[in-house]
Amino acid sequence: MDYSILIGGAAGQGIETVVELLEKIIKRSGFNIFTYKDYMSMVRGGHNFMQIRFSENEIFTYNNEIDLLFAMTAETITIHKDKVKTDGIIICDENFEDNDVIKLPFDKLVKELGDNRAIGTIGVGFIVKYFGIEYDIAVNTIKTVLKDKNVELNLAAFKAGYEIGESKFKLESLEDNKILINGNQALALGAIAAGVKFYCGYPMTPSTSVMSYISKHANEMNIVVDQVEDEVAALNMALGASYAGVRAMTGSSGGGFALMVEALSLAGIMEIPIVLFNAQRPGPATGLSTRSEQADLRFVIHAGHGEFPKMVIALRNPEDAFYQTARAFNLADKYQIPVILLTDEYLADYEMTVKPFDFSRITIERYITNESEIEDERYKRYKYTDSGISPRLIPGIAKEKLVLVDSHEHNEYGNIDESIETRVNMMKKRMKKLELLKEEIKEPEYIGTENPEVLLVGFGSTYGAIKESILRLNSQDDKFGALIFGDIYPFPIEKLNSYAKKAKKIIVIEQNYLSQLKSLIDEYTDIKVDKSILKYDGRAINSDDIILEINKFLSNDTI
Amino acid sequence: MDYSILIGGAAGQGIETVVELLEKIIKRSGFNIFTYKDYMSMVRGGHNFMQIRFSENEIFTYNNEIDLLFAMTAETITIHKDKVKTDGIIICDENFEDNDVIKLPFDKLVKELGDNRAIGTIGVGFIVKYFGIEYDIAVNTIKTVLKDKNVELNLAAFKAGYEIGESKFKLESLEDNKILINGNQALALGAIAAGVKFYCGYPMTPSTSVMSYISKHANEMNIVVDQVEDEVAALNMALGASYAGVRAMTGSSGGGFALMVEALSLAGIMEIPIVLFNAQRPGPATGLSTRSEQADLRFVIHAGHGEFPKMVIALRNPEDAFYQTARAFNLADKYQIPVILLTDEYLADYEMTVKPFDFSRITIERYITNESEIEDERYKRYKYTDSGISPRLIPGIAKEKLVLVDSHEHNEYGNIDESIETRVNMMKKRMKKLELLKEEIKEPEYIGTENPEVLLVGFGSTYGAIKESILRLNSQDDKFGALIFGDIYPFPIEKLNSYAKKAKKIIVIEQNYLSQLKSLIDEYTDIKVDKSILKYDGRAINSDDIILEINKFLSNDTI
Amino acid sequence: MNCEYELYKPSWCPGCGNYMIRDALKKALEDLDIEPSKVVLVSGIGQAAKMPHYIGLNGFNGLHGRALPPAIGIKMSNKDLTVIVESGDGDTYGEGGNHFIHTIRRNVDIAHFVHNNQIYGLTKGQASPTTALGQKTTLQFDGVKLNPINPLALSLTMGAGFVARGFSGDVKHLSNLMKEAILYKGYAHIDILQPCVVWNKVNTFKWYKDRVYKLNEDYDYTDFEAAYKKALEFGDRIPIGILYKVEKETYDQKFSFIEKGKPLVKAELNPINAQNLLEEFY
Amino acid sequence: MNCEYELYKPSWCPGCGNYMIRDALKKALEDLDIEPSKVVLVSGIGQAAKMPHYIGLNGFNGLHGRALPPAIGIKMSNKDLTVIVESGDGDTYGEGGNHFIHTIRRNVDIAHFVHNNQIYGLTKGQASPTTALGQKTTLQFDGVKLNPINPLALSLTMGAGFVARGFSGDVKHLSNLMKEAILYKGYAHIDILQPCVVWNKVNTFKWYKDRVYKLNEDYDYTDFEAAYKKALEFGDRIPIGILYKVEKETYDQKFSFIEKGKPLVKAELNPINAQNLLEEFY
Ligand SMILES: Cc1ncc(C[n+]2csc(CCOP(=O)(O)OP(=O)(O)O)c2C)c(N)n1
Ligand SMILES: Cc1ncc(C[n+]2csc(CCOP(=O)(O)OP(=O)(O)O)c2C)c(N)n1
Ligand code: SF4
Ligand code: SF4
Ligand SMILES: [Mg+2]
Ligand SMILES: [Mg+2]
Repeated sequence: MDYSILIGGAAGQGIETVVELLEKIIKRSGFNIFTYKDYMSMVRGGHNFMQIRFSENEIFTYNNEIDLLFAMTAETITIHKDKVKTDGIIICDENFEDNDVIKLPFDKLVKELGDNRAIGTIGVGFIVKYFGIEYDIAVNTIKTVLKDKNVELNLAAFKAGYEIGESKFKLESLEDNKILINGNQALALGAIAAGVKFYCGYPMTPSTSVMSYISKHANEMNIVVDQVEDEVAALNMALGASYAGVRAMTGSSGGGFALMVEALSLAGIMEIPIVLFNAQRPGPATGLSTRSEQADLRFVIHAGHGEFPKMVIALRNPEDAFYQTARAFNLADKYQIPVILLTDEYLADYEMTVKPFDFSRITIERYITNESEIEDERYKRYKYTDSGISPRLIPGIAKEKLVLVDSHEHNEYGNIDESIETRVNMMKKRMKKLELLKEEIKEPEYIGTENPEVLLVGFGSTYGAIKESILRLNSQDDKFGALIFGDIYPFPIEKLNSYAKKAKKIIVIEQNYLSQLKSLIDEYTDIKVDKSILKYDGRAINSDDIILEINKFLSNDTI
Repeated sequence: MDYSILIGGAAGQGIETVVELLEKIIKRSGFNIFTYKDYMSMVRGGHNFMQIRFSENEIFTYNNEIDLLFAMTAETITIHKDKVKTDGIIICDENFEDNDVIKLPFDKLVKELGDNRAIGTIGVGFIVKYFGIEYDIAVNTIKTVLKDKNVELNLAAFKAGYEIGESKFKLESLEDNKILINGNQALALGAIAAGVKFYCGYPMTPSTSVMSYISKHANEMNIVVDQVEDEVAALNMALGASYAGVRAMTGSSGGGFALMVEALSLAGIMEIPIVLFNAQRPGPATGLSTRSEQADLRFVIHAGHGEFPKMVIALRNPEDAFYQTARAFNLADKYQIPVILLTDEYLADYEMTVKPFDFSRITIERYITNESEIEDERYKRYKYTDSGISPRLIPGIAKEKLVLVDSHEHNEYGNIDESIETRVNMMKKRMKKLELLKEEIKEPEYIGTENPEVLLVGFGSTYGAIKESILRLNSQDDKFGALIFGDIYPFPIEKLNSYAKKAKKIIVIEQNYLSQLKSLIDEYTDIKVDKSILKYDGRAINSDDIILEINKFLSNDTI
Repeated sequence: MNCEYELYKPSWCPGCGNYMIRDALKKALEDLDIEPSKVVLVSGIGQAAKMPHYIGLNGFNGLHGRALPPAIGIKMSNKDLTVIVESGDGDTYGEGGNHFIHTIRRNVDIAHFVHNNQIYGLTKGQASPTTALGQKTTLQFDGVKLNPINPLALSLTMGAGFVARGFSGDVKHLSNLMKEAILYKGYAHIDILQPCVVWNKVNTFKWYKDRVYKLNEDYDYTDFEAAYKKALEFGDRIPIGILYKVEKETYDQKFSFIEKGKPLVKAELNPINAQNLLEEFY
Repeated sequence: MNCEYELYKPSWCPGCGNYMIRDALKKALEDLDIEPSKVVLVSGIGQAAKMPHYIGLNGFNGLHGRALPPAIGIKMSNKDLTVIVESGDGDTYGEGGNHFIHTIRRNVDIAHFVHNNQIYGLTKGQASPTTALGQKTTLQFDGVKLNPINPLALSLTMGAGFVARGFSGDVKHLSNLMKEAILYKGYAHIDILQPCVVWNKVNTFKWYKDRVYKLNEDYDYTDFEAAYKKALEFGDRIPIGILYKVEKETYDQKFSFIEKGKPLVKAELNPINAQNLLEEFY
């Protein structure tokens, strides 16, 4: 089984609540869920939709075929009806002037219930009945999800919808042992688990929900959340906090990240650990503010004037977001560098069921030196060492030693020094850490047959779509494999080189125009990429899209 | 003949005046000049020096051997005496405790003259005599350069110095038909020639002198020069001016450029022509503020979130700075894109004699459409065309039509449009211009023997040092060639591929740590670079350095 | 003058104060009879900042926080244009705070209309610099901890020569203010109280309506001290109208070639004109 | 307390006012007997901003214009630290203007000493936001065209609870001001008149000396209106001393876990503590 429900309507009509209820009901019935979200940049009106896909099997992305379309506006039908399967249905208000749809007497029911906010929940009732989902689970879920908020009204609405519906399917409940979470929540949780104590940022879609999630738990977790005046302040402020010894974080989308570029370079020369993220949306400039793209890869890798070691990690899915974010803090602390998490609107917002995160797997490694271990009479914040990493003290925690960090080229003490000798040594010291990072980075995840004829290569949030593509393609013809990069700078090349040697065709898949991942492959390897599947319309690519493109390419170009 | 004079002392001691006088005297005696400048980031004190090299032949960089060292502080002798040729001399105040130097009775002379600001000019007199430069030229030059400023005093000082000196050489004057200029002045002149009407910027070494040069001539040339509150304002303001129809410009060094990155992306989506420059200094962050590096190459190429066409031109020498800057305005106007000029402290500040710029070679091509040619009733600022370039109207100049520019993804009118169709079409429209740019770019300049065994590759300000290296190397063994990139993004690969094919060894020369030019070669070609000669100590590489490194490499690695 | 209006359907929420601000702007421009092609409307990013899409004028819809710098560039390049800036409170006083204070120092001849809904509308309800202390928002769950900015006291302190407050709920009054601001030679600041019906449940239409009052006829708007006091009045009673208006030399008047010459954009460009500059390099 | 002093030879020009500001700072800290290891000196970039290199304290010498944001991050992370910010007028009121106004809104407990030489010193003499109108500089050849900022009127308007002016020429008076500012709970602003002997030939030591006068003993520094008037006094006579001082709730007091708990930097970190947060996702 593998079903998709699409709920569409205008901003402000409450499709979020419908989706939340349906998701939780289906999840608690034991199914895997993947919910894709498509918003316009409006607070009221326009057209938004969400697509809940669910299955007893693991699913990794949304798909293009809909079993049930719940249209809260007439426009929704026009836009989406082509996606409805031949045996699928469309439900909507009886006033809409469409044929081939099931019209529900929302008006009448709402009048009976006495509150027009209940339309959505009537639909939920209908849908639960249609799929033959367990009634009790649904009722209990509504009670717990809505808490006091109009439970009575919504239960009545649910029942009304349930009663007018008819069951086409009968879904046996399974054990529910997963969580349903999106990428931004997972990222935020990873940061909290890693002990972040200072988060500052400026609202910017699609990054904002990380800040609001942390803010919601700020008091309970003792975290300072500061909404700054601008993104320039954000990274500078976070660097102050990190210098003072707490784990600090900031994040934004491309435009806000652009304003942090100068301070990123500051983190580089000051050797202050910092974790920040760029939740990409399509640019340039304001671009499509509520949509998705992977076009900031090169921008982020090369961000900052001058040369300094940094690490860039592309997050692949909510689970990855959680564990990689926590790991990023350890890496930042270990190497005293900025670590940039690259995510995007798609991953930020889609929700999926995953195994509950294992907090016992998270370790916190601060690499902070005890004052008593410092032998130099005057503390050398930038002491030359074999690794390039200098022992780190925290100001004020160290009782005798003083900690001076500086944005100029400086000597070991942190004092301004323009000499050739110091410059060369300090550059070498800092860049040595980049060499160490090359040993630290994780190779991309490989999925597929061990000796692939066709190798797909992607990074970050396309993970799910590529994984599902591989599973589907290999079930037909077991000749596909895929490498999906998480750690992406420094660029890991071992697995890539070894699988590329085996493959006859190499196809890069990414959500941008210039095929930036390919440009990294061109720069760092001798591999010839045969084809780039690119999507830059602001909508996430899924496995339907990928398989279509691959088949087109392979049929033109026989292996 | 090929002589070098080094004048060193503390900031505030007036070595600038000594150098200015000597340069003009030597230039007006008909010689070619190259003056290298080495400053610390201090207003008073520290150690600065300048090196005037002059010759009857063309010279392109400074060198490491000094014929005369004029030390205004004792420290100057300690630092530089090793560079003095065995038959060279050191002159200094009689109070300095050094042997092997010529002590001049500055104190006594100054007392006679009654003003201690005259020390430098005494030295000038001594030096003119030493090299046997024509006395009258010197006296006339002092009169014209100093104008009313203490001409009497300085002439007396000059004469006193001249009298105590002795002539070692006798230089016959030649015809003087050149100008003596530095890179920033040339860049500013190029912009003025191209008709810049709006310059805004925030002071930042080594970019500031462009702004102050333009400011000095602002009233006479009718240019608005605005010192903005920060660099974020700078590019946004310049974009406003360009939208309004004037040629506008801004510039900074890496840190200030970093703050412009968001607005660069704005220029991209708004399709507003703009010329800006990054005068590089060593980073990260504040780094070495008065020194030089070429480490922002990748940063600049990838600056800005999202994808949009831009062009990056590395300036190679003052002449190039003049003509390329003027050309940049035409390119920006033609393609409605940002054009970034990449320069650095070395090129900004060194002075050299060049053929007077030919203003009649500068053309001004605005590519602005006449309202009457617009057929659409409502003007489409972003009209789809074959080239991707839409006819441009100027608001207010167009009497009937309205001009709307926008930072979101937009339709042809400039109105917000989130649809897939518009997004894809607009991305294609904009990126088409990048394809056209690939035809527009100029291949790197080739210097050397037609079938080189060893090919040197560089970009920007290392031009002079590489050129001189080739001339010197080939005079021994005519097997060297060099390609020096001016236009560097989009990256031109034709000449590179064809010369690389001929060469047995390919050596990249650049002033950064990561060998960023090599990374472009890796990305865009299949050429294997054999060696990178890198310098990142903040001091400019010269041909002595290059030849040393090349010989080392070639002797280890037989061709 | 007739600035076409129905080009594009605003994506603002029904009931949003922005609609009335648009009405006021349209009326002001029509009353003043300025050709739309002679007006440039500049904005940043936010709900307010979408204005250039919803009215028939030249438009520059730039970056969040960066409406003022391009406006300066535009006005200095073509003094014949009427340059109007509209943007939100977050845009102007938050992200754009530095441009706000330094633009006032220049006294460029532009009219600046700030849609102050005391909230971040477009990004869904976070605190803006004018949100009240303690107010709960979609980000500040336990209330805002920063003291709010007083925009008018700030522009007065920075030396603005025209400082006013308007209310979107009184279109006629507002459009009169706008006319005065547009006619004023120099930087003119109107902070406009604008209900956001979705995210700000404190400063509602009623909340404003109950508090605003028009300044007396005999109020002396040339008196700086009085103006500063009126600016601080933001509680049970909120004055609307022109708080301060005096003549000041404008930025362009300080450039003699602009003051006396034609707009820069009309300058004839000829490289040869610059050739003389080479002299000093010989 | 004894903040080592001769670690590094300042690269300031002989006669520069910065030397005396350093003397005043050293004296203030010694008088207050604060351990150097408990003090962090934060600065941006400029001549003034080199201070952390010339005095024995913890130091954060960051980016031009960006001294205040890290200072906030530091103080919020370790409330036990005494956080002092020193930077130039360009750094603070120019590039850093937005941070200046919004930091005041927070009322973080930091002391902010602005070396106001009314010029950009390090970059060789361009106008700063406090350079007088019409003054000729190395960039403004025909005089400054922007009206100068009044830093104290600005911090007062933004709601600062401690606003003072000092003069580098009176070290004792200045160091007393600094002590008060450091002891004050909340954001304390001292604008310090500092001659730049090289680039500012107008506002010389003598110019300041001839104008400054100390506020009377009976001056009431809790009176906002009086303070605002004194702030505007910047001409033939320039008052120095504390213009305004009142108690205000500080930023950290608004975070109960900071107010009541230990400094954040001392928190024990344990991932398991966050495990409960998973509940809502089931
Ligand atoms: C650099 C940058 N940071 C953040 C954003 C996201 N953003 C868009 S609008 C907005 C705030 C809008 O608030 P306001 O200016 O008050 O306008 P309103 O929507 O309330 O009219 C923000 C934070 C952005 N577009 N760019
Ligand atoms: C982003 C950025 N812009 C510009 C500069 C160059 N810069 C360094 S110090 C300075 C001005 C210094 O003036 P001020 O802050 O008044 O300090 P002062 O030197 O007068 O003490 C400038 C513009 C920089 N370092 N970074
Ligand atoms: S969210 Fe608020 S400001 Fe934005 S359109 Fe809706 S009501 Fe207006
Ligand atoms: S330039 Fe001015 S501010 Fe800088 S050290 Fe010299 S006197 Fe002081
Ligand atoms: Mg708002
Ligand atoms: Mg200063």
